[in-house]
Amino acid sequence: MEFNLSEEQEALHEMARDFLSERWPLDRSRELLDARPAVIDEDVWQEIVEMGWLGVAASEEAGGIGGDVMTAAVLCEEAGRGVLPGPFESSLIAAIAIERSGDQALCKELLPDLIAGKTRVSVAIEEPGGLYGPETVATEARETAEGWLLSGTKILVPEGNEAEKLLVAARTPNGVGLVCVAADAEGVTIHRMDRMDAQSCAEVVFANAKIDAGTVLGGADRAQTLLREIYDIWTVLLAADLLGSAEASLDLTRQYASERVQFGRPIGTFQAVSHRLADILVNVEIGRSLLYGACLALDEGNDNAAPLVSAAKASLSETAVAAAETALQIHGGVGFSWEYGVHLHLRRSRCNAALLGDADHHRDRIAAHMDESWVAPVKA
Amino acid sequence: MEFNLSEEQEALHEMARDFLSERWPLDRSRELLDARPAVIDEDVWQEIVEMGWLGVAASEEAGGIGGDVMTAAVLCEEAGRGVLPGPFESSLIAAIAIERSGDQALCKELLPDLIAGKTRVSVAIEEPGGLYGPETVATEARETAEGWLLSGTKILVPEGNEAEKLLVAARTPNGVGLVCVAADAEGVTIHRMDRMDAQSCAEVVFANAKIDAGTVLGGADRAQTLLREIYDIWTVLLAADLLGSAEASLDLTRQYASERVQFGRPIGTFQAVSHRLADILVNVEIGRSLLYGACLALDEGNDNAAPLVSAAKASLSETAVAAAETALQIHGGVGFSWEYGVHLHLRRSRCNAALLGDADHHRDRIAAHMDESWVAPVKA
Amino acid sequence: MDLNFSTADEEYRQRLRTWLKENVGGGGSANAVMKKAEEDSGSAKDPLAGARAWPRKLHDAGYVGLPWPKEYGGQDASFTEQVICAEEMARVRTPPLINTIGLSIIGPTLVQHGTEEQKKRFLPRILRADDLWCQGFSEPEAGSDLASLRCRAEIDAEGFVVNGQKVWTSLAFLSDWMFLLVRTDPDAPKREGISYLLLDMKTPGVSVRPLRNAAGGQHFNEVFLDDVRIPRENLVGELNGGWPIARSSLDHERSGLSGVIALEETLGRLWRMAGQLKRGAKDALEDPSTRRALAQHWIEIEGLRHLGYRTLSDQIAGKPPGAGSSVGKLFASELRQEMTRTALRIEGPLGPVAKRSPHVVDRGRWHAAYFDALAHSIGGGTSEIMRNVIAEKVLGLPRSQDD
Amino acid sequence: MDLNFSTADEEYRQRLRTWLKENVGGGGSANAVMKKAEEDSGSAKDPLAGARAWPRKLHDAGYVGLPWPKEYGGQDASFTEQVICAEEMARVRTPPLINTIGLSIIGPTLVQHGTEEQKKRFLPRILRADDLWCQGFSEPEAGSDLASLRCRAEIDAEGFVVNGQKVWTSLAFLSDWMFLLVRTDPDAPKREGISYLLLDMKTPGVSVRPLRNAAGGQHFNEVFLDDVRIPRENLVGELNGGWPIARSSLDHERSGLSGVIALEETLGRLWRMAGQLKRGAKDALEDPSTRRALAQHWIEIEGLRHLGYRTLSDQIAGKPPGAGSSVGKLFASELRQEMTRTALRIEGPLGPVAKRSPHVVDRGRWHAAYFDALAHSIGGGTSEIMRNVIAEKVLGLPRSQDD
Repeated sequence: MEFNLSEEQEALHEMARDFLSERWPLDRSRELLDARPAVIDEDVWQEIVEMGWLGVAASEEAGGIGGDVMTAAVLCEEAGRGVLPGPFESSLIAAIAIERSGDQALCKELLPDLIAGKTRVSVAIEEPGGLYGPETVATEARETAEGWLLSGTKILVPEGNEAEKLLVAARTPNGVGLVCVAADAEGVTIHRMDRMDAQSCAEVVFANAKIDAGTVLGGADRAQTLLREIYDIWTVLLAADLLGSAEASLDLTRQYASERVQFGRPIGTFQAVSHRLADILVNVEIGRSLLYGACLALDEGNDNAAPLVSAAKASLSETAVAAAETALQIHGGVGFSWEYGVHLHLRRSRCNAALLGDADHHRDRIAAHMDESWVAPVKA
Repeated sequence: MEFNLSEEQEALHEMARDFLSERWPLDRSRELLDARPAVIDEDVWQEIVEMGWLGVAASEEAGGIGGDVMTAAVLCEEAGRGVLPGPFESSLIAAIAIERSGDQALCKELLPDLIAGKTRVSVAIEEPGGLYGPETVATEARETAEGWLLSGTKILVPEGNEAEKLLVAARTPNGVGLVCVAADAEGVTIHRMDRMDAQSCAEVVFANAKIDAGTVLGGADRAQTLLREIYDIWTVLLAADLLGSAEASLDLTRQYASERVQFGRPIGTFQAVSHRLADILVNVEIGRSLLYGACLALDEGNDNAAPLVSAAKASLSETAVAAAETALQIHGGVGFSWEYGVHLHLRRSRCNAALLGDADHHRDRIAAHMDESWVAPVKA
Repeated sequence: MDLNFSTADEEYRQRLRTWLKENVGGGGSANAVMKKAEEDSGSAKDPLAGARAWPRKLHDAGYVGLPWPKEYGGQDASFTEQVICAEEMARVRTPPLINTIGLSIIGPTLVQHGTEEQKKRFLPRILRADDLWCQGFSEPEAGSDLASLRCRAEIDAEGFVVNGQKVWTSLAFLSDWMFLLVRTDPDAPKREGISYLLLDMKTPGVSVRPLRNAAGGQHFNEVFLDDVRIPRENLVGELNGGWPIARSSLDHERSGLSGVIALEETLGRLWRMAGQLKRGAKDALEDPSTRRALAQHWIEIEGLRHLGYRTLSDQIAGKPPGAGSSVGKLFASELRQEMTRTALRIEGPLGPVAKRSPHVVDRGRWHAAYFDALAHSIGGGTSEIMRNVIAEKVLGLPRSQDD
Repeated sequence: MDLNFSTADEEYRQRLRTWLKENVGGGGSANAVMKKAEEDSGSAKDPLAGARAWPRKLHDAGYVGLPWPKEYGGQDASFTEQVICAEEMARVRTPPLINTIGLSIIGPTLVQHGTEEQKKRFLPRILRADDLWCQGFSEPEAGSDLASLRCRAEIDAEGFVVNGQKVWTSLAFLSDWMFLLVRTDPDAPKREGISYLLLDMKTPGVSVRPLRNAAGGQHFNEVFLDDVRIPRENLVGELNGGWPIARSSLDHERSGLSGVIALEETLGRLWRMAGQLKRGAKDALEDPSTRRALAQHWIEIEGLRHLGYRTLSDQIAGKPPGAGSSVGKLFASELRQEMTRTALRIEGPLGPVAKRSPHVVDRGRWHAAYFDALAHSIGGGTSEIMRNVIAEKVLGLPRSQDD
């Protein structure tokens, strides 16, 4: 029985943390807040590509490392801790989607270039309708004489402006699934958006846009399951990012509270400070446990994975925001200065908390799961 | 502009507090927890009657003092602080209902005896259907050849076992209103209930029970308004009781925290203690302000009274329970001993918080008010 | 209990309403109002002319400096008149006053503690926004623990020579004067060696460096003081007697009632936003949790309003101010935060969208409001310090040895 | 990561399940199980015979004292076997063990710190419930601040003479033995003059007075010690070395996983209750706030379960126990409270109804559960003390001088 990171994962964890703290100091992220939307430095991006991070969860044949969701989560946690801008996470999700589609053509044509940083692919799921989740998708793909055509609007598409291909969640005759569209296809209009944390994203409008491969990823049989999987994996990777952010906020504050002296002693000796931090530590540990549980369930193909994914997202969304707000509060005036990095974590965690479903959405999803399948007291 | 207690009310306040702390020490209430249901000592009851508390809000012609809702609230606050058992509060409500009905016969026949402690009258509103509020009443009064007959079930009727007459909320051909029934009338069955805080109450089942005066209080015109008024007044008096309870919990804890020494200093110097008490003090002050606002609105016949009543009830329900839970927690082992009185306030405030609508019910009622009449930004 | 204003008070309110209608109007933007004030005044050249013209216009009409003595340009107004004035101005959303710090902090402090010369010299210029002021209290090592400040002054025949640094100084860049605390007796216990001084910002040795805040704006400054000379006559109160004056400075706050009206307006916006934002076929307001959250804010705002009435009523009756002020400040600051959190919750999926992006909600106002509200619980005494004060001063709990 | 148990572990689980099925059954009440155990044992006369027979039966089958050495009657079981045992017993809800304090606190302490004679003398009798134990730590002036205890022992040739008072002593009335802390060096710093002793409750000078608790039950006692003689051989560890042993006593807790199953069962009850209680035509479960509150509890329980897996996994890998234990304890105790609050919220209008009244919900079990849960955050270290420990030991924040 083992329920923690493997040695390889631990090593990756450390390596990623060291890399980012050296090559991507908080100062860079803060500077990018002014250069809206944030675009990562090309040289750092190349190093990330070369380390193989984009293929961390892709098979070795496809040029990947062959890790599982848990391994991908390790990197996303560090991306959160280090406030790393895109397109790392969106590329990672795109690679996972393509590989899991089992579409040989796509895997051969697109995946190696994606992992090698030569082609940028993003994933478009959220819509302006105010709802979360694949079952609410309104964008529609129809078969016509000219092939498959796509219509609808997506918002908050990560790096939608920089992507060359888009994997788009759409309602198709084979159920809801992902279709692949070239960003420069006719009928595709892209408007730049950005987020509170300056991450680049876009509104993408499809007006009878032609679908690339002419079909839905995974084929009729698997399309819907695949989208569900991608939704869950993306959600859990957001949770991992939130965990990294929460820990970074806690670390900054723990350090500040140990050093900052007021009333003749370090402020960390006041219970108004120390007990708040203790409560955050507790929630961080609970959130990390849920994250591991959700990753493990996804990697094992456990039926129970979906509610655990929701649990991790709900829990860490609230914990990361609370950790960042507390950090700001305890840092006092210093925390509110632009130069100090605390607000970067507040911005990032606020965004990630809302993406792919806020805490209430995921609680509702768990309640629906309880309705369906939760038979209460387990008997021998 | 005056928005606090008048001098007369202040004097009554002090007088009531002195009386109860002398004649009704916490020990008596604790003893009554074993003598379920709690029945007040006859001699103390007689003194309360002689001081005219039952008629504090009744006119002088009826043998009352002629005070308003605010004055009644002053006494209920002290009843809460002193953990005074019934039938003080139920008698007070009954007297207010009878007087406000304008029913001359009833006022002449019943009110002086009620105020003089000769006849016990209680009020039956809540039903087992799980809903709160007069609009949800299922008990029904029908006119038949034999007169008006009442059918339905009431629960948690305060001192239902000891009352000689009951004012019962019922659906009538003239809308929902109060009807008066003799407790020993045919078709009335009374089962003893009691509450977590050992207050006496009853389930009362009416099976074609004959209505006393043969009509609805206040007549067809006023019946529904009267019931609404009584509901609001009772709610606000529960809020007053909760305020007294919250303050008593806070006082006990403030005193204990000032004296109890751990780790070489009074525990009240630890922020884990002092900040929790500061937060409760803040909520007590907010709750008191809302209570005064609601009483004033009721006494002035303000249209806006209902949401303010709900605000006071919602706010003080949560504050009183939090104050009692905090008191228990901060008192540590001592608080959990039977001999110490903190748990009496926890029991009483838990009961009063649920009666006539919990905090969520009252928030829903406020939201409905906002739907209807709340035009947001006031312009000049 | 009686919540009515007197007839004279109601007449005062009517006159004010009429004046405001003419000079602010129903929906005039702050810029338009200030522009009109500037045109009416005919002033020019000064880049702040528009911003100064508006408080001058108000002053000419008799609606600033209400509680101050007439001899220094004040109105000697009654307490209820002050309340009415605060309420009515909040109601029509008058533009902010550029001389707020002067009007609400140093002005009242000088009225109470200033010498006759100081009052004559400074008060009229504060009222007419001729002088703008900033506050020099916080230092890098003295935030919550204000009394541990290190900025020090040597005393010689002509006055003080000040060296040190101040931080989080709002508007220092625009200000003509600063009131500040300096340590004048390093050997005394820390609260007993502090003096309260007035500094002309054009004095040699003063340098100001802007600090950017977390929301991206530039409200704060650092101020460096390098052998800065302050004449003796600019001492407020006694030498080494600055601490209690500074405490009372911090207490000079506007009546809480105008804050209530601002919160009520925010709630109105929230309610409308929730009624408009879609969740599929429904709107956000159909979620019972959202309805309850907004109803809870309604409750809290009413609580604050009625707490204000109680405080006011006590003040009119000449009773000592009760727990109202510190309680109201703490509660309002937490409520304001909670309301912006509710706003982000209602925005839901659109919460991350930044201003100027397609689909942004309310032009991104809630992001800014959120940062502001978080900052508010730090500026002017953190919520933690407020709880300490309530625990000790209101509840009478024993004071811990360390503050 | 790998969450699977080994084949041997799974076989162990199967054997245990079979045994439990035969000896506990699916829905047998605690009384029935104990009654059966008593009949099987054939013992009689002792009023506690039934209560003792059950742990003896478990012991005969090899399911108590799992981690203890075989030579003292233990099982030398592996860590995963302990986990499986805790899980399976919680799953079928085995009756409580009358010798829990012995099994979970003093037993492990003696295994670790006892002399060879102490182990031989006491451990087998604890396992078979021949001796029942109580804990003498708290005193009237030493609650959270345990180290300030005053109960003192004079030392002479034969051993100790103890005078003082203990309080909140659970089950002292039934107990044969008490382990207690006494001050043996009044001049040493407060944590350094404390010794850890074992006291035969039949010793002259011991008197027990029951205390009633807030919920009305009688779990607590006061114990008065008046010139009580304790022989030298009943000292555990070094003279004046009792403090660290007491700290480790408090850490001997069952695996958190059995607690998780109890919480899960409670959530199941809540869910069913909410589905049954009517709000007019609807049931309480149709209120989205109620659904979210229950879903939140589901999340928290899963969090606690997976935290337990992580702790377990680290322990199996031989890593030092991380933050898991104190974190889990604090979280579980708050969660348990919050769940009973949710229960009272779901009861709604029927919340006040006391047991044995018409319309009472679930026979009033939630009132009792509520009081229990509140008490739980005080017994065995308040939540405040737990937060101090986490802040200092886990977060490494500087320690305040005063504890």
